[in-house]
Amino acid sequence: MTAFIEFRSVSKRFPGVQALDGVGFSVARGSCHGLIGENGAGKSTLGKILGGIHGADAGEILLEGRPIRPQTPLEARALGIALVHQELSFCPNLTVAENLCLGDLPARRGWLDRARLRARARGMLAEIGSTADPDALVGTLSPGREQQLQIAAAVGTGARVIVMDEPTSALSAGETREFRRLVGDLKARGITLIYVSHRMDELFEMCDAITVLRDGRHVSTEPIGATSPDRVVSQMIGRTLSAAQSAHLDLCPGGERLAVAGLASPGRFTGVNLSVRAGEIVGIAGLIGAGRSEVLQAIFGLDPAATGEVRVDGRGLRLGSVTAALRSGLGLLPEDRKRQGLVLTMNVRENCTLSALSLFSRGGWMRRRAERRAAAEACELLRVRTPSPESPVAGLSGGNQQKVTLAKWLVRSCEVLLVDEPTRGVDVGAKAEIHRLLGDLACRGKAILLVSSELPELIGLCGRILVMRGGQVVSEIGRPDFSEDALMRRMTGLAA
Amino acid sequence: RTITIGVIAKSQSNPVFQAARVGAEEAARDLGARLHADIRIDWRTPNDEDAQKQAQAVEQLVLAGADGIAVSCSDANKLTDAINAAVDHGVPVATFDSDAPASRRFVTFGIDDEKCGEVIMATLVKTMNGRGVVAILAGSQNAPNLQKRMRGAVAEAARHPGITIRGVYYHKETPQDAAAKVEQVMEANPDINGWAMVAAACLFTDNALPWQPGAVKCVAMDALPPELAYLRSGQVQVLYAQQCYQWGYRSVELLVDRILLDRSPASVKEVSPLIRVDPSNVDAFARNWDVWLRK
Amino acid sequence: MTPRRLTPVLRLQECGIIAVILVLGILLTWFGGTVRAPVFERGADGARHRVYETGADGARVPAFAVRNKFLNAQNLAQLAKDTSFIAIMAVGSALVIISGGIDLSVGSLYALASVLGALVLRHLGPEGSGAAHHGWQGILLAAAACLGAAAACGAINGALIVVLRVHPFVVTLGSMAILRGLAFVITSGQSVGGFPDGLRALVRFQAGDGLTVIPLAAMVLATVAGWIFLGRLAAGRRAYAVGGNEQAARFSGIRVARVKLLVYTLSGLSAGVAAFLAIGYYGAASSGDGQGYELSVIAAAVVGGASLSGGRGSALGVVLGALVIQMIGSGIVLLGIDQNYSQIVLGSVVIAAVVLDNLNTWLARRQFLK
Amino acid sequence: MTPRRLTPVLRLQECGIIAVILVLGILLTWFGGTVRAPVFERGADGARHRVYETGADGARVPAFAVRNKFLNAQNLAQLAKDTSFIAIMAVGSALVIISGGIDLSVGSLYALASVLGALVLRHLGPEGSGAAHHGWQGILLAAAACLGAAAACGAINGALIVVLRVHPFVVTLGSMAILRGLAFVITSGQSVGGFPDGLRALVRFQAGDGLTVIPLAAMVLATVAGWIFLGRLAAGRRAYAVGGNEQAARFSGIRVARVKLLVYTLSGLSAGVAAFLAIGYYGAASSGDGQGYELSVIAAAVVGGASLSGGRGSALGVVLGALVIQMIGSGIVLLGIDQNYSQIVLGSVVIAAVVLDNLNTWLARRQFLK
Ligand SMILES: Nc1ncnc2c1ncn2[C@@H]1O[C@H](COP(=O)(O)OP(=O)(O)OP(=O)(O)O)[C@@H](O)[C@H]1O
Ligand SMILES: Nc1ncnc2c1ncn2[C@@H]1O[C@H](COP(=O)(O)OP(=O)(O)OP(=O)(O)O)[C@@H](O)[C@H]1O
Ligand SMILES: [Mg+2]
Ligand SMILES: [Mg+2]
Repeated sequence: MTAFIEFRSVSKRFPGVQALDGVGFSVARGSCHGLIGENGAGKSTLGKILGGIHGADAGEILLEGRPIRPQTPLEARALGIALVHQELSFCPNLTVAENLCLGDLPARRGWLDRARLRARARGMLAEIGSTADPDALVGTLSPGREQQLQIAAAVGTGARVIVMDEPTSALSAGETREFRRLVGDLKARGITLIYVSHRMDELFEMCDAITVLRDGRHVSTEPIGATSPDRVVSQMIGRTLSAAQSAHLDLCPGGERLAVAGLASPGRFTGVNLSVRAGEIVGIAGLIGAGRSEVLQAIFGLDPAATGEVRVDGRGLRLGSVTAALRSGLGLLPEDRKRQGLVLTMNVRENCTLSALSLFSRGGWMRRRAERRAAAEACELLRVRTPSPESPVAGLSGGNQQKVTLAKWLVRSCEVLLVDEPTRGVDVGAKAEIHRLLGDLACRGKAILLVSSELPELIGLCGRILVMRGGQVVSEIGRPDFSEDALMRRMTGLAA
Repeated sequence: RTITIGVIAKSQSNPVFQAARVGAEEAARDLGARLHADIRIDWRTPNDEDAQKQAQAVEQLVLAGADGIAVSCSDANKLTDAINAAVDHGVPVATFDSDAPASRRFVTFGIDDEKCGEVIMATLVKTMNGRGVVAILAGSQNAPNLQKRMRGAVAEAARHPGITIRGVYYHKETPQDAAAKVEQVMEANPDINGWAMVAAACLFTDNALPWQPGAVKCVAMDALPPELAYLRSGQVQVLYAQQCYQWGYRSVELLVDRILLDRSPASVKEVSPLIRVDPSNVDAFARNWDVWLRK
Repeated sequence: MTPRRLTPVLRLQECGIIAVILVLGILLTWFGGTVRAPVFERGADGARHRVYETGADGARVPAFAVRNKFLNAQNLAQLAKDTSFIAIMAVGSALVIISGGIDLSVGSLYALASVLGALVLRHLGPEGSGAAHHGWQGILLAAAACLGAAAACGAINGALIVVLRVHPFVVTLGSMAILRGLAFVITSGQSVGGFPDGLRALVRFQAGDGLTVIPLAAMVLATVAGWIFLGRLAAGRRAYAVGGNEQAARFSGIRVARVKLLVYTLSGLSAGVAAFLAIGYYGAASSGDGQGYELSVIAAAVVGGASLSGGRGSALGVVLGALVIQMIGSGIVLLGIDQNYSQIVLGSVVIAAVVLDNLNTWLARRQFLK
Repeated sequence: MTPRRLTPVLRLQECGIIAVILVLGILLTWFGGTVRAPVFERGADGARHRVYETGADGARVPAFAVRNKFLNAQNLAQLAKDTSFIAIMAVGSALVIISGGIDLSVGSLYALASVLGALVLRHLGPEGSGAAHHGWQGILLAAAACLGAAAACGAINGALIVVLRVHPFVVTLGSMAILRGLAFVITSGQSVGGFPDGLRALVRFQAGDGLTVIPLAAMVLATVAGWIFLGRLAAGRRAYAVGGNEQAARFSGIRVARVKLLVYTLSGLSAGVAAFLAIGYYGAASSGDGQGYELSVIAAAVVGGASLSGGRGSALGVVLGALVIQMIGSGIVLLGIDQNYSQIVLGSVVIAAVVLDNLNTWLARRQFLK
């Protein structure tokens, strides 16, 4: 195979970190090239350099043997390069169709051609098999939908090269299957894909070759046949992971800690009943828009329209008040870290302690030493890769940002944790770390309600899984009956 | 010898003070030539009326070594301390246009705003033969001198039983807003047949008044060049001009007398009379502006 | 199916502010009461004369007509005229606000454009040295000076914001001072008048009894232009995109700098249009003109539903917002409210109007959900 | 390791504005030139007298000292004093800006608080009916009226914003008109003076030659208070969080409404403090006070590095920003620049200062990278 794209000792430095350090490898035409590495290894940075968002400090990129140096996304697009961003970035005030065609609005002498706009958007959505309404406002979509749009937007530009930066991190199992079909299609059309993901199974299913990055350096590029998941993991993190089943599953769950009865919110979900016992992790599975996130948010007091009964440790909880939820020992790890989880203008330490300010202050004064220690410990525990806890959180890689949102709830020790997509964008090492952590928390008698779109995660961690569809809990499965297939059937409505 | 005289008017945005500035600068030239001194005018007027900025300017002038200060006080109370401090530092202060009576300024030159309002209303009442419905246009609500004029006008109207005041109207002090206000008021109250304009910014536009000549009587403050056209057209009966050029000229003259010749005026109060401008003397008066606004 | 979805939403968007206007209008009609106004007629020579009628005692007395203070053609025409200047500027400013910026310099820009236009007009006027060039060319020249300068100042604002990467609040705060200073220096603080009659006759031309059509037409045109720009042109979509999420817009390949340059230029231009109409109507300009308009204009935009965080707003809404503010101001005069309380009333009603607007949207939304 | 890293970053943040101040200071010292100032001495009675010396011809002539126009104790003291009123308000306003809001009502609030305080003081003054209550209690009472009213108005602003869910720009634009209207109605537009001497003597007390300590001390106190609030208190952290990402703050269990209420109250309070100092210093108040201060205050905050999109800013930076603006104003006077050009210069230098500040941060960052 000829080298279609060739990276030659590409380097990039950000304040305090060397994100890329002399990375060089080549990508064959029409292949799907996997890119993997720990959080902060520099995968997104490499993609952004190719996509014209960052400029490289040193090194060069050859496309079909010619050096290229895109300075803006527009130039990159002219070269036939498109980027699916890791961080969801759309204009929430515009419609789906407008967002999809934003860079190249169909217009005749400046006049917008709405019919063509809508038609083109429909085409783009159909291509990825999405059913989204082209006239819906993007701001009202769930992250999963938004991610589909990101993919549609990149594919729709007719690019020769598409960099996909964790395109499935917000997709649920069903959509991910659809997506795999799409990748096959694209490859068949001769489009070259650079595919960044932390999901090993996806990489091995779709990719023709895998490049491993570590600390901004190139470790290896090997064809898929010459490597194995274990080998990739050890190249990535320098050791092998032992897949130990969490101890909490062997313990007998204690008394009921969280009880939800008849929880409903008009237009969102109805009649949700569930209970979580001490030491138990209960999962919720569902497709995009099934209403899982909204149930968690309602329990946490973020939905003023919610009605029903929520009891924590037997005591009734006033709905619609986050303060009451916090007081009763609830914690919520939100799914959208950028909008709901992090304050990007703050540094890592400040973000870590945001939900526990009262713990770190006495009479209103911050106990700065305690705060610093707690933040440093949480970062250590979760292996947040940051120059220091004082660095701005906006400069962290996506996965590390996700870890900070989790750290926020570790710092405040909650009795009942509502966890929404805890490992979105987190590397395999850290993911195992987080899984172990959730298990440990359960062992210590906490109750955890876990929403995840990754079925293996649910299957590996949960004692029971509830399946939601169309705003209702449609079934509950016990551990003995777990299988991806059983879950999928229920999620899509093929089985009750 | 070089002497510096600080002049602080109320606001840059009010055109009458530009004439005061010309007056002050011309006085400096005239007197400098006569007394063989180099007289400099240091013009320190806030952009909009702000007594605190004026007080700061007085303090700054004292620090900068000014030999005398002339000030038109936006708020007498606020400037009193600053003026006294300047006098303590040996810098004589004169006030013009608006006085600070409680301060130790050695002279004040200007009109009495309350009196001015009275005169305007009295003239208006006379042109209306003592009967009718009047409105008062009073500029910015928060300008103390306009408030005084307005009170004078209201008090005067109260002395004439045939006169009803329909209202006192404030507006943003731009000519166009003032003109729009007059139109609105006339639309809402077609029975008004007399206007006392203690602030006549609207007359700085060319087509402000929505009435036929004579249908409504109007007496207004100031007689700047654009206003004179209304006298000629008959939409305005009388204008009262302030001696704005003289504010500058006379203040500087009094200060220089004091500083160089050690001469004090006969009286602390020197009244600058209002000049009545009506169609009979409008052309003669108009020629003044060639001098007063010379650049 | 899709277009049907879009339309009610669009209608919803401005129906709050329309409701506010209706409420205000009804209140003013009800409480404004009536007035006896003298009756005029237009003579054969085109001049207006009072109408006389024969009284009970046979004497010839001037005729009066009783009419509602608020709800009569002349008053509404005047309201529309008074609104037009601010409304035209507000449309331009709304573009800036929609694209996520803010323009504090419109008031000063208006003053500078007025003054420049007025200087040209005076030159051409009866006392100017260029009176020979009278006529259409002269007016066009003045319009070119006024609009050209305004658009250029707007473009400079935009360029500074783009090039210096400084928050638009700072840049336009700076240019607000600079432009007014320039206007002052150019005129030495004196009012500039003495225009040729042509322009005044044109701008003040009244169709029917008291309906000044030109400012009104200009306002309608500006609204339509704003509506087309925002709703029908690709450039408008880009402005919404930049205001909604600048980074996303940049990542999708929108030339953000160009969009910003454009909206600030248009904002400047709209201030220039308003300035030219105003000097035509009032017949003079001074450097003090337009003081505080920046806040009125932004208030109009916000009352009209534009979001200061960018990405939201419509041309029609903004013009209606300007109308609301003007209605409050003239309502105070109409109702004979003591002028001492005018600011208190104005402030309260502005807040109330926005609250009402929000309430309405909220109610409509609930309806929609059911 | 962490604390060491923290310090340079913190220092970096304000070093841009400090550099701007140094540049301005050097320019003014250099180009301001010198002045012959009369020399005074304080006599045994505490009053100031001019110093005389014997001239060349044996005559007794007043003594003069030549000194730099800018760089001399009195001038700097005066600069500090003139800055203090705006700076104190700016600290409060910065809290609002940091929490993602904006407060346009500070100027009017300042006027209302001034007027209320002044009314109490006049009542206690030599001509007032309460002259008997003279002394400390009286002054405290006036301070309570002034600060209490200011904080209450601020709290009302905050409450309206929280309860009505209206953009703070609109609410404070409304209250800007309302509060000024109230100040006007209360005073009927007349200046309120005639205070007891105690307060004036206190506020105007000069240590050394011309150094008015009280406003200066108040400014320093306000800065320190702002610094503690923002940097050391949990409440300050919450304000940053709300400004940085309101939704994330809410998801973290921060009571956003409470934070907003607090910052607007503090903003009001700071305007009250400035108002009380100003009436003490200038000895009177009127409803026209503080006109346009809202923009000066916001400009100070922005020049001082606060971000209008929220989440960024510091108390020290904001005070330094106020100092920069005051320096420009007094620099225009010092350099003898014609007042006609003052606005042009002011506007240009404000933009330049912000650009320089940004440039500096950018350079420092690059340095940091190496
Ligand atoms: N804009 C930025 N400013 C400062 N530092 C940055 C910036 N972008 C990335 N970095 C840093 O560069 C390094 C590489 O980041 P990058 O986003 O490429 O990681 P990644 O491999 O994509 O990780 P993840 O799997 O978590 O997405 C990280 O240490 C990150 O903190
Ligand atoms: N802010 C919002 N406004 C309006 N509708 C919303 C909003 N957020 C979510 N929705 C809609 O509510 C429904 C439930 O969304 P939710 O995010 O709870 O689903 P989910 O099961 O968590 O899916 P995902 O995997 O995408 O997070 C979806 O149809 C979504 O489009
Ligand atoms: Mg990444
Ligand atoms: Mg979800």
